[in-house]
Amino acid sequence: MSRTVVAATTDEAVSGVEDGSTVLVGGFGLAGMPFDLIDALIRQGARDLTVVSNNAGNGDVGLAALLRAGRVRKVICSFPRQSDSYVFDELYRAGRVELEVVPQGTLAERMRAAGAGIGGFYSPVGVGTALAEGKETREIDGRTYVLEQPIKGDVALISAHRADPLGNLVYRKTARNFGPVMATAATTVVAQVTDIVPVGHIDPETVVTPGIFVDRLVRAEARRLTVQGAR
Amino acid sequence: MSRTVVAATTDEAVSGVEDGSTVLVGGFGLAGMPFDLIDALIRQGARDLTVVSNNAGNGDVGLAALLRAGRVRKVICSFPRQSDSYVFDELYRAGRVELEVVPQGTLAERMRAAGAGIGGFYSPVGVGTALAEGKETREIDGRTYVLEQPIKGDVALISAHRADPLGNLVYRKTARNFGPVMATAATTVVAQVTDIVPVGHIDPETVVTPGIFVDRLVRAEARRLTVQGAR
Amino acid sequence: MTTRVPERTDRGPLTTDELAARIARDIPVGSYVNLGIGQPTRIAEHLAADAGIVLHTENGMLGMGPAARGDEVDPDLTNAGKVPVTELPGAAYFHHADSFAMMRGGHLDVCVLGAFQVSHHGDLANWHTGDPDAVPAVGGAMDLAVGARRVLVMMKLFARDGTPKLVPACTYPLTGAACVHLLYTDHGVFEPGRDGVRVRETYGITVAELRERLAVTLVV
Amino acid sequence: MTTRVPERTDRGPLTTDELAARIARDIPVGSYVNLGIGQPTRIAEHLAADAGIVLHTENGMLGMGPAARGDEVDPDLTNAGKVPVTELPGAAYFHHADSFAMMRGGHLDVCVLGAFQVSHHGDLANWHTGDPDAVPAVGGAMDLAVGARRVLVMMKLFARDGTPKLVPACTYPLTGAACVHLLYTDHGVFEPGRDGVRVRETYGITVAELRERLAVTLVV
Repeated sequence: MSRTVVAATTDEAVSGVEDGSTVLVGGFGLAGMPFDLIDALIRQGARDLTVVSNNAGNGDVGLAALLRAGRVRKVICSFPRQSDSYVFDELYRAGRVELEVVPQGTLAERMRAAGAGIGGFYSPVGVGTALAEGKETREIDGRTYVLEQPIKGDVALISAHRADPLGNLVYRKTARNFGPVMATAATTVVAQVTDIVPVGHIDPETVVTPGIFVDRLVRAEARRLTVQGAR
Repeated sequence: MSRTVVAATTDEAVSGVEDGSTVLVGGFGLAGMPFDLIDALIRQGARDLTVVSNNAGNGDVGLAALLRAGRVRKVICSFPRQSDSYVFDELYRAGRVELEVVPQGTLAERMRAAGAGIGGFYSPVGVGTALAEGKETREIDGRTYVLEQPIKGDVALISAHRADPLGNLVYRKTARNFGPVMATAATTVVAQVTDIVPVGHIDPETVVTPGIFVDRLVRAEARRLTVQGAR
Repeated sequence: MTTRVPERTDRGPLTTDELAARIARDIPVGSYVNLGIGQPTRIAEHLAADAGIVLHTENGMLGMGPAARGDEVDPDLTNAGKVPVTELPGAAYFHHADSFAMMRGGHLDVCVLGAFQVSHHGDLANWHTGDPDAVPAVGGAMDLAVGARRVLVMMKLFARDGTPKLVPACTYPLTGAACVHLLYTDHGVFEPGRDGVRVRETYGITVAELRERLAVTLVV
Repeated sequence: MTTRVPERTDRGPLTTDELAARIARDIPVGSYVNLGIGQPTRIAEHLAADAGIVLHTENGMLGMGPAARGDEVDPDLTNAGKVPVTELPGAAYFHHADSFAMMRGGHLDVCVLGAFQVSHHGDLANWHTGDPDAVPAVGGAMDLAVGARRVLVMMKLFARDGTPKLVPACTYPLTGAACVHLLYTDHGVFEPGRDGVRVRETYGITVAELRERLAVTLVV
């Protein structure tokens, strides 16, 4: 998409998100979670959101804070239940949020399909389980596959390590997780990064997300949260 | 797959290729072409091969030499015709080699599907053209897609820039092209590299092909061929 | 019937360079663009340096620079036509599956392709003459025709023997159906559509003359 | 009927650590391995340093090292259980689509998963108790169950209330059908199959006693 905009504030970076949007939220637990963009989204006020993310919030921060603020109608994720997912658990048990559980790799691949112009794909994962119920199956070379559909976002909120002003991104260790996939799969992609370096300062061989995928970029201090406990 | 073997010679690296194998050959024109592995494959002697590659050989080297040696029964590629594809052109016009033309991105995606355990996928590319004839089509959200099948290799021959002994690979510029995809899509993956550095000398953030995909590794001097002419 | 289509009859048809410059003018600032092999490559020379236009080459690169000269030539760095090129600051490399996912997924703003024929509905034929003796070769043409958000075609309006290349229906095998948004030719700029071909402007020829020479319905 | 199954009745059932060590012994040199969250994680402590076994974590890494301690803790580097870990020389990072392509595509040699139940055909149930009040959560379990070339299960043979977890048919929702190659438990090692469950070895219990306590056909 056209030129990446470097936003001055996180509020500017998330402006215009509409009620009812599908929002892809990066991160695996706390690693790679775009905390500042989520906080800005809470201030921005969009409601009735469908959130696609691996988890459904940890503790009181990030996605959990968005859930607590009552902005989320539905969560599509692979692993909502965690030792510290009490905000989601309470809303879910009270029937105040819908849940679609998707196998983790299928979640990633469905977003990749959206970003890659693939209309659907046959996956062997989940065949014969409750998560394939109602889905079309097909025998290919003696193996059974289930037809999976793309998941496309209106907005993606991701966190990366470093960017240049063209929107080229590099990540750090396992915080890379869903960021590169989500960056391909949403109409508007917003990335928070700890550092914006001049054009030419990122080795072209090491770019993970090329700037073509990134619409808005904003600098935000890294939060050094300690991650503990089982997923 | 299990541990990567560092072969002493290119002959050792390509040993055991059976007649009738499907061989994925990296490279786009000359960039990323595994010249030394192909030369070794010619010496090794396997016949009746199906070769999957973007092109069908340039000049008299690499894939063109394999074709001239009469070892190839069928070529699956996107762009056989080039200013210097005379070896293939002659064989094709004489009816001595079969050709399956596949759109370039479909070729890459079909190999990715094989490597990613996807049984098939719906692509919008080629719909309504001769290259989709005989293929199943499907309407998804008002758009027509064609069902594409994975392409799996028995062997992949690729060229990379640098490796460590675990088989982690990095590439150089546009010579990266098909290497990373083919490395995921064959039973036995053989990589020639200009340099093998000690474990720990490749930054884990920059690895393009992780060692899990590479079965055999061999060092070969870079050939500085000058590329000229239209594709 | 009066027409407000600009008819530049004070001059001849556009030269290839003029046509390349004409197309360059229509590419929005900040676009991500793929220029097909052959003539469209020359559009790059006419893009303003400060327009922030980023060139994609389907063999795995964004931020492609001009053709390499002398010592710059590196066999590991070529464009889709396999011509050695250079790298601009802010470039990125990626593999073929990622490159074509980018194309198929609608992330490129514009591609410009050459053509054998374009139909008045915007069908494109540019990969195969249909000659049974020819070696068919498609490359990335079908991926671009389907994937780019705007597909522009750059071609001469008439073949050397004078037959039109803008036709009611392609006689050559198709690359993509109804995929061409705008057709730029030496004799004029055309917009294919369901109700006929809208003429945007002409060079060295009038709309009336075009109506005589083309077998398609022209809308003004 | 005589049996040549090793019956270790001179000792009690295996402790969790002994079980982890037992599984570690069966993992071939040079394997690429994913150890599921929970008990399977402990197998890592029993892998020989010179065995060249490379650990995969599905959140995007090969070459995972032991748990991080003190200053080593980095919130950007965790395992699939979100516990901070370390990086070994020769590691590689990749994104989620690539990580699960690797799993689904059959590139991992071995995965070891925990389980609620395993059926005698090798069906696996480890993601959901079926309790309508429970929040369902699957993570990467289904991907691993289908994708790894060998799926090993590590679990206690009996639940706390004494009911067997090796069953004729899973009563909990399935993770994968006929996907378990070998089942390692505190009381023995079992190989599920079409004709029944082959007993490989027992600990603190005889095959005869197992036949009394389990409702599956045991083959020796």
